[in-house]
Amino acid sequence: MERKWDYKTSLWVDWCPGCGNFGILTAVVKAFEELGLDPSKTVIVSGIGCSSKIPHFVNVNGVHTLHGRAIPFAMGIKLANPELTVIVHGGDGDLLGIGAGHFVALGRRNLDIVVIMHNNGVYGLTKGQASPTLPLGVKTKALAKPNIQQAVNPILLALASGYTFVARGYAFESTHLKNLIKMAIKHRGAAFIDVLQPCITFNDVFTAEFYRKAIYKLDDDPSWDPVVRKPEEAREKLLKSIEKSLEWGDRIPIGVFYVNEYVLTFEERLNKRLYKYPAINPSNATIEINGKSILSQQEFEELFKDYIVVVER
Amino acid sequence: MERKWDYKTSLWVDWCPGCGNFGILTAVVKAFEELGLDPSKTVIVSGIGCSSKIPHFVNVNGVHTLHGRAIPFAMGIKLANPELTVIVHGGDGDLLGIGAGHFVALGRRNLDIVVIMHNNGVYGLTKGQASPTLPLGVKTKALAKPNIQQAVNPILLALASGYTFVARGYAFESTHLKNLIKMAIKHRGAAFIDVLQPCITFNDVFTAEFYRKAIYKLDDDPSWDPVVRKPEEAREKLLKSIEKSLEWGDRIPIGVFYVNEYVLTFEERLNKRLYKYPAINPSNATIEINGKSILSQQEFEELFKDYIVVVER
Amino acid sequence: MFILKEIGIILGGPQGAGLETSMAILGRALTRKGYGVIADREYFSNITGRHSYIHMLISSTKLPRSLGYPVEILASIDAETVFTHFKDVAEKGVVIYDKNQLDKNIDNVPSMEDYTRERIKIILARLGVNPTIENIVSYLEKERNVVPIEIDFISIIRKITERFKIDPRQASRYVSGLIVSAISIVIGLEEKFVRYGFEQQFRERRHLIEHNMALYELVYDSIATFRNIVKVDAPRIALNKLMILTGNDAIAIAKIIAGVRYQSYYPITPAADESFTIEKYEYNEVNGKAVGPIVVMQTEDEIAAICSAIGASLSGARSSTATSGPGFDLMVEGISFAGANEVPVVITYYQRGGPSTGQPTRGSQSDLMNAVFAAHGEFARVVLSSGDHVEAFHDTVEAFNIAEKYQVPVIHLLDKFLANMIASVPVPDIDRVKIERGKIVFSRSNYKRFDLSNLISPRAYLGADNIVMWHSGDEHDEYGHIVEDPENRLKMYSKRIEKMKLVLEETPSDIKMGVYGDKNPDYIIVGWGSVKGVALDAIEMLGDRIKLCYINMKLLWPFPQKEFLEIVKDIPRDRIIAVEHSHGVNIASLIAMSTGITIDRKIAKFTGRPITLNEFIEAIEKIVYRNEKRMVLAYGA
Amino acid sequence: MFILKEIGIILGGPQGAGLETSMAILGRALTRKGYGVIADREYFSNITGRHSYIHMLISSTKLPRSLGYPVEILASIDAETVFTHFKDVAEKGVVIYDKNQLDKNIDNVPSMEDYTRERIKIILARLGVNPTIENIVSYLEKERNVVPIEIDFISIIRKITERFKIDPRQASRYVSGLIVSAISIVIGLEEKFVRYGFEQQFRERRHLIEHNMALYELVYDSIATFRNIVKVDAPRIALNKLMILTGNDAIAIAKIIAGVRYQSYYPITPAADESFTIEKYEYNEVNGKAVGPIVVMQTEDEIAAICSAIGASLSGARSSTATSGPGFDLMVEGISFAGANEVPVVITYYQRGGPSTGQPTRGSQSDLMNAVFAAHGEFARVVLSSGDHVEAFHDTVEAFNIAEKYQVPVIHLLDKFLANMIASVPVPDIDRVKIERGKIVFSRSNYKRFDLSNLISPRAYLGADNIVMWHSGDEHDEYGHIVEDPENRLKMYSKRIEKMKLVLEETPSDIKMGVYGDKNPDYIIVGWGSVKGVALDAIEMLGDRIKLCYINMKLLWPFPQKEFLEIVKDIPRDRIIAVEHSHGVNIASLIAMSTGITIDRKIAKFTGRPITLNEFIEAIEKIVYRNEKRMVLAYGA
Ligand SMILES: Cc1ncc(C[n+]2csc(CCOP(=O)(O)OP(=O)(O)O)c2C)c(N)n1
Ligand SMILES: Cc1ncc(C[n+]2csc(CCOP(=O)(O)OP(=O)(O)O)c2C)c(N)n1
Ligand code: SF4
Ligand code: SF4
Ligand SMILES: [Mg+2]
Ligand SMILES: [Mg+2]
Repeated sequence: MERKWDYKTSLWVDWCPGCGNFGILTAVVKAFEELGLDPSKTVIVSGIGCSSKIPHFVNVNGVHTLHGRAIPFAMGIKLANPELTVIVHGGDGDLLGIGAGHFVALGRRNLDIVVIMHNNGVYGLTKGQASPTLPLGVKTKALAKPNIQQAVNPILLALASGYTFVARGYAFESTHLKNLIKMAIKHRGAAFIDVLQPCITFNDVFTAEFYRKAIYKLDDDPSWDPVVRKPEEAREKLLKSIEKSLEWGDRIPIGVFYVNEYVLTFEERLNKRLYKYPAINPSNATIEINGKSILSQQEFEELFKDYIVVVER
Repeated sequence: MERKWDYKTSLWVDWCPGCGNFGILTAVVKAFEELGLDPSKTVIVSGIGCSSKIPHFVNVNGVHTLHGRAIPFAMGIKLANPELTVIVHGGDGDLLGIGAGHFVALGRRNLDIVVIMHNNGVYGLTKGQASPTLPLGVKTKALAKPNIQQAVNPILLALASGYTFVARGYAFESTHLKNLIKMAIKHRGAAFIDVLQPCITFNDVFTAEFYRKAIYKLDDDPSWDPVVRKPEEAREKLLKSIEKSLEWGDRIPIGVFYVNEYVLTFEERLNKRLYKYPAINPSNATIEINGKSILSQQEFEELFKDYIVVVER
Repeated sequence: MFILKEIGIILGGPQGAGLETSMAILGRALTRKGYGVIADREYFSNITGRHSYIHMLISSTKLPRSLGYPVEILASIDAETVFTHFKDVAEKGVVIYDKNQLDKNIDNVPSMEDYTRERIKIILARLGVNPTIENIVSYLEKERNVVPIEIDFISIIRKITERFKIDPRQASRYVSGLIVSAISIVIGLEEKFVRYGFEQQFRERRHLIEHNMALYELVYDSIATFRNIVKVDAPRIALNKLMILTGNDAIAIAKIIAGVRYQSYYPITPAADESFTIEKYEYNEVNGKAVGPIVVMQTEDEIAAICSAIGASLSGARSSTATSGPGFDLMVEGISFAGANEVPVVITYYQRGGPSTGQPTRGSQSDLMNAVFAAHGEFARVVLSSGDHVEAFHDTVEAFNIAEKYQVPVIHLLDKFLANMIASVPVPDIDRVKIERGKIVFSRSNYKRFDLSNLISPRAYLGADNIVMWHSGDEHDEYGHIVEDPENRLKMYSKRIEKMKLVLEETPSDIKMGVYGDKNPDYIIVGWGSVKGVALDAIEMLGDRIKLCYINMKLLWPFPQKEFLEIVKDIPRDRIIAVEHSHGVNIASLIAMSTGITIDRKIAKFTGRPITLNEFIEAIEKIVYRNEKRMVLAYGA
Repeated sequence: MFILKEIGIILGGPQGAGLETSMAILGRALTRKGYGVIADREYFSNITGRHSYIHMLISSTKLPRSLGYPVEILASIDAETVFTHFKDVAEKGVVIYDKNQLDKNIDNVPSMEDYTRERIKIILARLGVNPTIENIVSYLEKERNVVPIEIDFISIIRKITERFKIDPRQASRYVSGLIVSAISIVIGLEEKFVRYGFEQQFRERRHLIEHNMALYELVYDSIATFRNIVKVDAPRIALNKLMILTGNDAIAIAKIIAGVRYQSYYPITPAADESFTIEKYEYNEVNGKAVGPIVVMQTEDEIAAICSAIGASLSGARSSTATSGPGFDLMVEGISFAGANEVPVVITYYQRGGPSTGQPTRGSQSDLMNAVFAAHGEFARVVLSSGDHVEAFHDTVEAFNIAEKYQVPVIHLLDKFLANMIASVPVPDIDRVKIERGKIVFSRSNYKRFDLSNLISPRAYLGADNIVMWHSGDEHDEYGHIVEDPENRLKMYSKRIEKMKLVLEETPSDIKMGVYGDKNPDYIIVGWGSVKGVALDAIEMLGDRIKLCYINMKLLWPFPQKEFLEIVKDIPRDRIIAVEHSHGVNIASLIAMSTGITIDRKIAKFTGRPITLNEFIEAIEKIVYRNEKRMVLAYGA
């Protein structure tokens, strides 16, 4: 494929040397390259955190929003212009701490958005507090005492919430991760990738060494087929992937957990009500003609006739 | 048991005649009666909605809070005074819409609180919009168009979040529900009861007739044992209950889905750090003596010696 | 009874009994005949059973703007209505009540709040009236010359259910028609207008038209002697076509006309109805022109509502959300993002009683300071308010225009009174509607979203060809990339704030404020929003005794200091009176901080009920004649 | 060089290189000798690599309160520091730099922002200096008589790692000790103090003390010729015991002493460190007395932080939360609940640069109006600010007292400057600490939580024997049950607001404001919070030319109108100057609205960096001598 666009900005990437985010950035850029995404039609939406700085390093549209709110921003962007490719990046604190409500809500909508979670077990940018994915009792070096809250299981939560593409990648398995990102972008519906991301500065438990030993690829098992191939299979495949999602510790699976293309996307659901959507949509529908309403007085009165009363003398 | 307290207030209950909330109120009062809870040591915390008016109708302490925020309020109440019995009531919109983030977070903490969700499929008090538990494509009479969002599965979400007691009741199976409530209160850890609650005014799909036909009791199957009897069983029991949680439609199970007493409660976790907690706790620890600090100047300097520098002339 | 130019009516009954339907039917029927109509709706935060009522004014000479007491007609569905409102019936007025309630004692009205019950019992005790309907009716008849009109609700409705073989459990559906019929008969409204009302209401359930007309006839027979006992003049308003709608609907329609294409909301009283109306019109074709599609999105909370609205705006949609106090509080951080990133977005903010859940179904204007000042950091925002339905319509369009021209969040600050009030108003002139989207860039190389060379940044939509841009809530450079450099900070921060100057310079003065009444007034009254109607009526009524002028503040922020000072320059400071539905009358604070003028004559009302004409006039008189400084009003149940 | 009473130092280097450690060691060492120390910490929102620096002042005569430029010593770890700060070195000052950086060109400093690089390049070009370290150093030496002190960082650290067999990857850990050593040597700080500093810092990793002392000796050998080249007077401060801490720590300690037993937080800069310190002390026994347990709860978001803090307060815990702007925005609805339910709770609010994420690690005072006015509906709240560490300590206790005595939310409004600034301060007098919990009911029949007979409601904790009570965000009756009755509304709503009067009446005047300087001033300066230090130093320094007085506003809301008017009554309006780290200088608006006094002389700074003494004095002079009205300051990198 001819390389039309350069997907890296010239900005200095200010993550700590050795941070897993570099691996994710590489995979993202490579995936975009291979898909040949038009930068002006692609949007990365992020929250706040180390990970959420990523839009500035990628040469597609970037919207670096509020802590925990990337998903609702992305939703508005996508609904208003369904032709955009919209990818959310966020930290584990961002998406599953303050943003957990939105995370669940996106699953219920199956909007065609990709969510990539940089899972480092800590709140990086605020100096290493425990994030919602850090297991109970773990004491990383930035913590004064062992973690007192249990971890939430991102894969399980995504499955429970209704995401129709659910996968896990590892920051330093860049090719594997790139392929997951490509699949997620191509998937129609809400896609989630949990990316295990070593934080070199604050997380001395879930390190690159740890992951190197623990992870294995789901793909390596030829019998593993996460794709729902007919609607009736959905329940069984979901259960299988849930079972798989419970694996953690010595052996951590990466790869695709679940894919179901039989759930209508939100765009398709809207189409049933708004007929011409997504072709005609909020970003391109005509709303004025030369600074005037598109409706004449008469047309206005016709449209809102239910509210109009003609006096009968 | 001698009846020491009257658990009903004299207030007029202003739910619509026939509302499922009446059944829930009856079950709550009966459960409290049978447990002989001391009203002054019991607190009902609720959000905002029809359902969330319940504290005013029960003669124990009531804290009727903000929409979606009952869980965090309850958390503060309970952590500060772990001797209180704290029960959260909320609507499905309250707990799984705006409050979904807190719902997930409580599971991660396994704090000894009971959450009772009045699941009516609608936003009752705001006149019948679709709630997060209304299935995709359902059109109740208050909706102009069929519901465009998928339902979240409350049982599955609770299990995924880490609740250690998860059950479902039905508003008009009062005795069954009362028993669930009693079990949940006695359970050590975060307990969740999803209560199917007909809304006579706005939900003409999930009506009492509908439920009467659809529900069946898990108890009726003698082989159903949701209780984790030894730690190693947890994973398997969890998977079973998840599988069960997917049943919906013609056959809807009610009863206990999952119980695991092997997870440390948050109070127990705190005890490891705060030693005398919960016996000595924020509500009863001494903080002043006759309006003065409990520490003398010398003791103060001793405690904070790390910050003190004695000048060496 | 004389022939009246206007009459006031209270229709009361339990929530859920169909009063809103009655209001709609009656409103349309009266408008059809050519009357001007306005009606406030008061109800509890409850779905079924609590006391609710409609307070209506019908005028033969004008489109009414305010409500007052006493009323000529009290039409009650239940006993609670009579207990609650009997003291509001005018001398020689009419009370319509259900015969079956006659022996009801106030102690047997469980839906009444204890506090209210005790209060009313004391009033009745002072009057020496036993607390039953029978006694009250006879008190009214004897002491106040009120005409009692008794109707046997049960037997009339039974006749209907029997005749049309209606399930008796549906009987309660007919109460609204019954009360409409009774009122129509009492004021001599011709049958054809009543029929028109039913037809409009039951367009989609036509059998109900027939049922209700049959009901009308039964009521007619039952109270024929009282036909036209309340005489209202023939209408003489020179308009042949009117709209009759709530404030929520006026704004919904205006948003559609303004070109809103993304509306997000999380359900909340009294804002949700607006979104519901927009959703009804989410896609239409008129003469082959597509109006829409409008994505109306029920989000998981208000945070998602504002954030997704901002997102949609980034993609180029005219975008808005609607909420009330609790929801607005949750939107504040999002608004600060819009401010920081110069994103146009309209937040329609209907004030209700606060703080916290407060009085969710009652009105207030106590959120002015919240609308103007909430959010950390400084940035340009515009707060606009509207005094009535017509203003609200045009201001809605203006709100979008301002938002897009200056790339700022605009808060359209309204209240529950307006939201739920139905009014008959002239059909808006669509030619007056201007849609200004500001300067948009569709394609450009080296595009800088936040170009510093101009106060207004060049706006491009996400997705514009060959344009790549960044937005960040962090302080950023012209491209939108994070930059912490102090000099860039100084420039970028100033630029965003200084846009406010342009808003002040370029906004036409009628959008800033309206000035009504005497050119050389003795007193100037200052208010905003829903104070307008009652203020204008008051200055008219007091005109022969006290020369008054009313300033209807519309652009609340940035505050139009210059224009305000110009108007008040000749008036002594102690002759300015500020009015607000709040405790603090906070508009006075905003004026003090913006102009240095301290206003210490204040009229405040914060019971959640609207200021009525009678109490407002009284308050003005006390300030003028008795030198009172602060009047706290409390009329209305 | 003369012997100086005080010297300024800048220590700069990449984020993550240990500057904070250097600051702590140096601060303790200097305090040990008896100097007064203050140090501001400037850093990016970044974990590793961006430019950060410490701006420190050492005084031999007093505990310093403000910082200024130029500085006597620029101690740089990297080239970026030299590029960024070379122009801030005083004539005849000292620049310490790493030999290995000499040929570094500014274009090869990727961590520098493009905007900043371009800006500095222009400055250097104007000076005719090529943008390399070598050139800058020689420029400083030649044109500004600055003494260059070159150190070979790499070789010195290599010696240490070799000697102690340290993994070379850990080498960077020693940079902080190296720079501490260099500065100590240059100012002639005796070895025993340096050792003390290392000992305190590395208490728990004692081997590091040895390593660092060895490092000290190597540095000593390397720059022995420069020993005590910067001469600072012997300390003569009459205090034998001091505390040295950040504002975050001062408040954390104060909270512990005040008896906080529940502290909730969601991590955010610059508030999180406070909670971290409290957590360190969550349970202790001193002389057998239990201090604690304190539940320090990291919640899922700020909404949960405020709501759980309110819950804990209902259970009877002294309860608080700490946050900054974005988090506060999310707490607003919760605060309105506390207002509606009369719940004592303290919100410690550290302002940083806004709007939105803004400048997360920079300071501001731009959230005043947000703190005072955010939230829908009206209710009593108290906003208190503190001018320095000592005030912050006592005000923290006061905040809890006010919260509990009046059952109101109290916002303690601070900023990032204070939060991160370390200062040597007198040990607080614990006897001065009064803990007032207000009137508490422990058991009562027919308990009414919101009894209307008194402005202050009888507070009982949830769990009190034989007491059952209700709270509701809805308007409620005396028992806490929902009531919509208008008369009850009027009383309950008024009661909650009118508590503010009591706060104004009963709060001692020194909590309301502090007045400093001339009794008959030519000009009055008004400010709050972190303006205090620089203002007091400026009025002292300008004292012989301009008679100045500084009003340090502390009780910001309710605004102490009476006391303020008393102080300014004799001064012409155009001789009042308001100062704030914001664009709008919003304290002036608050004053205008509360007192009618319009202040139009203003000093504003909003680059995120603190106002320094040099620019402040200049600004005052321009206002006084050149009749400038608005001064916008921008000093500092
Ligand atoms: C409302 C709000 N609260 C808190 C913060 C402070 N904050 C900045 S980044 C961050 C957490 C970062 O953790 P995570 O999302 O896991 O991202 P990471 O830095 O680990 O990539 C927080 C809490 C904020 N910016 N906004
Ligand atoms: C922040 C906020 N947003 C919206 C509302 C309006 N509101 C009141 S009740 C309610 C929903 C009620 O639905 P649910 O929680 O399911 O309770 P139900 O009435 O069905 O029992 C909403 C959205 C509110 N009170 N506060
Ligand atoms: S703190 Fe951790 S997550 Fe953040 S940039 Fe550094 S290594 Fe990466
Ligand atoms: S609206 Fe529905 S949920 Fe609410 S009280 Fe009525 S029946 Fe019950
Ligand atoms: Mg993280
Ligand atoms: Mg519900």
